[in-house]
Amino acid sequence: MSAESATPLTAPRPAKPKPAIPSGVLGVLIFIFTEIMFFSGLISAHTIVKSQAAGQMWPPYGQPRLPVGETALNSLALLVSGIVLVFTWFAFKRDPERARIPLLLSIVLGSVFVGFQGVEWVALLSEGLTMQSSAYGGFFYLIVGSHAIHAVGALIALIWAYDRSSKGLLTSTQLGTVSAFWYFVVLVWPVLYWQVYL
Amino acid sequence: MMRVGMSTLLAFLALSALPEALWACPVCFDSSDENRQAFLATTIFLSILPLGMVAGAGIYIRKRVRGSRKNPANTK
Amino acid sequence: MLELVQASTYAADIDRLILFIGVIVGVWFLLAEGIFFWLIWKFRAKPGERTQYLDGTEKNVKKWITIPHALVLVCDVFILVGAVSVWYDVKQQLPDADSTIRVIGQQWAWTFQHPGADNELDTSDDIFTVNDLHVEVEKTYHFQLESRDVLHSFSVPVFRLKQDAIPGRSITGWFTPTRTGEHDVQCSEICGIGHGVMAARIHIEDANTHAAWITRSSAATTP
Amino acid sequence: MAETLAEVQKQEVHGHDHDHHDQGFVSKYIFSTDHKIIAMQYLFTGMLMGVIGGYMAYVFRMQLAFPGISVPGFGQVSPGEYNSLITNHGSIMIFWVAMPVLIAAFGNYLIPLMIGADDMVFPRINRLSFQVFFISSVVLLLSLFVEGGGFGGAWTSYPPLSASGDYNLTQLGASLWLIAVALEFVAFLLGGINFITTLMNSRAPGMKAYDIPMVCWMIVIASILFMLSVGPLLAGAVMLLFDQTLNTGFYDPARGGDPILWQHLFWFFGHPEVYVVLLPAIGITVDVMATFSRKKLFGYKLVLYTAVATGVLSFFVWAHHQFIAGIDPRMANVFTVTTLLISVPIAEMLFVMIATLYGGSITLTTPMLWALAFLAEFLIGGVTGIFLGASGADIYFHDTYFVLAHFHYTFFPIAIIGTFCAFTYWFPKMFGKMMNETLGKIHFWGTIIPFNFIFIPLFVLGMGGQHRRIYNFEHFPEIAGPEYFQLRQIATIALLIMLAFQVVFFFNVVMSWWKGEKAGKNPWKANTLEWTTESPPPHGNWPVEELPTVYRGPYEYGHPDREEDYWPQNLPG
Repeated sequence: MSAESATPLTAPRPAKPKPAIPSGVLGVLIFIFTEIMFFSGLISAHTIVKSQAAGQMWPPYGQPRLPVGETALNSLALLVSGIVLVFTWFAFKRDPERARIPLLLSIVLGSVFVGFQGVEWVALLSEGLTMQSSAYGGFFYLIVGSHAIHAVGALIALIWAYDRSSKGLLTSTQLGTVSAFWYFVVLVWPVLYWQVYL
Repeated sequence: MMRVGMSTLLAFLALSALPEALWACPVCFDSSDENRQAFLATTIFLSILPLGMVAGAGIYIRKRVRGSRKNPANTK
Repeated sequence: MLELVQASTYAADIDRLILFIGVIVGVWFLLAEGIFFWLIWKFRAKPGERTQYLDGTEKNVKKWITIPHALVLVCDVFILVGAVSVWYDVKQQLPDADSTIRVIGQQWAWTFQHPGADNELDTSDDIFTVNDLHVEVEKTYHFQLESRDVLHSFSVPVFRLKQDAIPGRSITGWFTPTRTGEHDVQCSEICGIGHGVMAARIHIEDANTHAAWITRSSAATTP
Repeated sequence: MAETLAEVQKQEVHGHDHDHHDQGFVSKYIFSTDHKIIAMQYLFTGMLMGVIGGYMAYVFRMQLAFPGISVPGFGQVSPGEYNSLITNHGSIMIFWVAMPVLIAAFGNYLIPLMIGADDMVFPRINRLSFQVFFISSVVLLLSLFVEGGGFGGAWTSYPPLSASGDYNLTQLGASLWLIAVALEFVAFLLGGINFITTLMNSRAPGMKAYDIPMVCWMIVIASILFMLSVGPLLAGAVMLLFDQTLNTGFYDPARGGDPILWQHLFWFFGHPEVYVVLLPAIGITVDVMATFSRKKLFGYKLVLYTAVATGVLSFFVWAHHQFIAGIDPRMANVFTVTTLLISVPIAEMLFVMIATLYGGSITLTTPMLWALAFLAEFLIGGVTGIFLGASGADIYFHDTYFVLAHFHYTFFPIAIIGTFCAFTYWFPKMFGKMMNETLGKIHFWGTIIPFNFIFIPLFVLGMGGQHRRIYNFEHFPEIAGPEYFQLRQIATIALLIMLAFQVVFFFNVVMSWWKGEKAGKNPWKANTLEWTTESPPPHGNWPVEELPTVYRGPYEYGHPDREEDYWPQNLPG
């Protein structure tokens, strides 16, 4: 061992700073930034294609209208699920045990949203709106489908968190990581709803 | 950082010094106006968004770090 | 150097702009490389000599960065003015046309629709040619650029002109040939396996030859 | 690939690993979560892909200089094969060589070592990143051998050509190519999350923001740029893939789509991507230059801020690739302004590099030669970019060989010179042996001189009006003259010479690895933390009780308060 590489134990050792954001949460945040850009790309594409639709007919002639009202109600379920998750966080801070029920509620509401969206898809498909039928249909399934994949992924993560919490193993970083992603799924939805449905 | 600001300022000055006529577009009659505006809007949107996000995150982290230095108990 | 003739009104402008940029960046380039190699030679390792401890924040040292920095910015502004004025002239304004042609790209050939004797497009006497564009010298042309399948790019190097053709759109541009001759038209946007053979010729003719060509072609295409 | 690497490495690392409990061969080298092993996997996969990309360049350059001949080692080149070769050469060199080597390999290897961490924050995500990358390489190579051949629509893959098998005649190849690129992006997304988080959260105690070595900063800034720019392209890629496979019409104007849309999304990523690979290369050369001129970096904050400014501006310049693509001509004016502006921070970075040499004591070792060559050659790439950023001149230069020569003068210094610079500089750390200097210098000159003879003629050809991606110029009478062919032949022969000299490099690597001189901990007398541990570093990088603490910046060379001309970051006092 050369003298240079060893730090004498007597030297004042600066303290290792505590990270501003825990690594797990930070990683998910960076990932969310990328995801936001992904959805921005989709929305930009949608805006451009919509803008040049023939005669400004959007949706194009002969294509079914989207169920604006029903989906608005359904979106409410998703938003409430997000709000419940906020309460979960504060409950967890006080007592991890108490966080389990709001977490479950949040999962159920999220599942309701995803399930109802699925029902809506089946109905629209039978009405003749498919990815191939027009750019309108293509973008609808692409954007809403991308969101659905993220929602399902986030739900699986939430269920995993619930599983850990029922075993008493859930840490606050884990809950923060998982809920950060669910917040993203919840908060990006109103934007998509505004762009695609309205 | 000041220098970047100066560069931007100079660029804006250079731009505004160019005659207004440069914004005329006699060859633009082939595609619809909405389409051109959509391209412009999404260009601005896509370009600004990442910078806004990073700036926001940067400011937030700075605040957290400052806050934890002042009051280490806070971050626990 | 390979010389390429200037055959349109704006070819000389573009060449002048290129030369102008070339001089500016050339000076910068030679200066930077010169100082760079001089420093390498001047400060080569000599035994026993200590290096200077400069961290570049002192004002009198920092000026070696700040001054060139400002100069680069000034040069940029000059280049910008030159570039934008040429761009405006070529792409953003549209002088009145003596004649309008249509250029249609498809895999892998160019179709040219000439207005024919009545000098109007989309009439019965239009002359369609494949891979041969006939224009008259000193006449201002508008072209409408279209594509039937994929992206193509209409490029006439002697005109210094280039514009992509996009399916579903018609893009308008202009040129005024200034000297007679026969030159290449290239496709400069990859368009499939035949991209390399998508060559056309542009025939720039004087008034008599062009009129004779119109008569000849009209006779040939009249049903 | 991983197996051969692992086999060679086994003898190497094994000696240092006594205290480490014995893992199986597979779990240790193929499914390892150690950042150094993953870095090696990236490095060697990247180099292998580089050899493939070089072979492709050889084949199509032969076809261009001697049209119609049967190329030795390939045979007759058909137009379809030519298109496929140039497309995949471009994709491989950017996505499978520059990115994995500069960012993933050196980022993985250097970031934990240089900031005094024992590993990445998410080692398993790191491993997953390489696995996804490896699959993407396999998919790409597979796409070359499917029915119809590899994709031939250029690396930019503009639809409608890329969107339909009717147009590109390589239905399956196009889809596989796109899937490979998308997977590759996913791999770097995973890697990028790791780099950014690691730099932010696992620095050694005492290491403040301005004590981080420049190469780490640059790789992380590049990762941030990548993460923020790749999303829209992924969205576009999904749409393109649906167009190809599900017969949707996102890019089909006949069905309400828009072909320009792809260019919009592609270049939003495509231009920041240039800076994604440029910044790590600049970081590497800055570090090497400081070490071998024994000088403090001239303006640490200046370099950092200009890098950030470059990153910011890079989001505003991308439409300069589309000047003549049918976008609104007024947009071109705005993008000309921003494009010329971005020359300022880049120029400033180069000025700082030049100023760092001032007052130094320069030793021309092989890594230093590479670093200096980076600067000298990149300057050419930089100044020729001004012609293309100026919209008026771009009307003529767009898609000519001038563009091609320009970006090779940027990408070659970045990807090839930068890689060799980093590789020769950190080779002693990676493998514990010194490289042979004589062979290294022969390789250096044998690469740099032919390189200029390849691309200077191409500048001239571009000015003469020769366009890109044309497999045989004999169809264009004006550019088929003998003086044109002479220039093409000069370029091709120079390429052959350059490729031949790469043999020296591989010979040097093998020989030095096998029986090179032992390197010791700090052969270059450098300051940064990676030189304070064993060469090669053990698992965990430092023994736990010896994890370093940082007391000063990374570039304290020639400090007046110290007798030696260097002052390692971990020394107290």
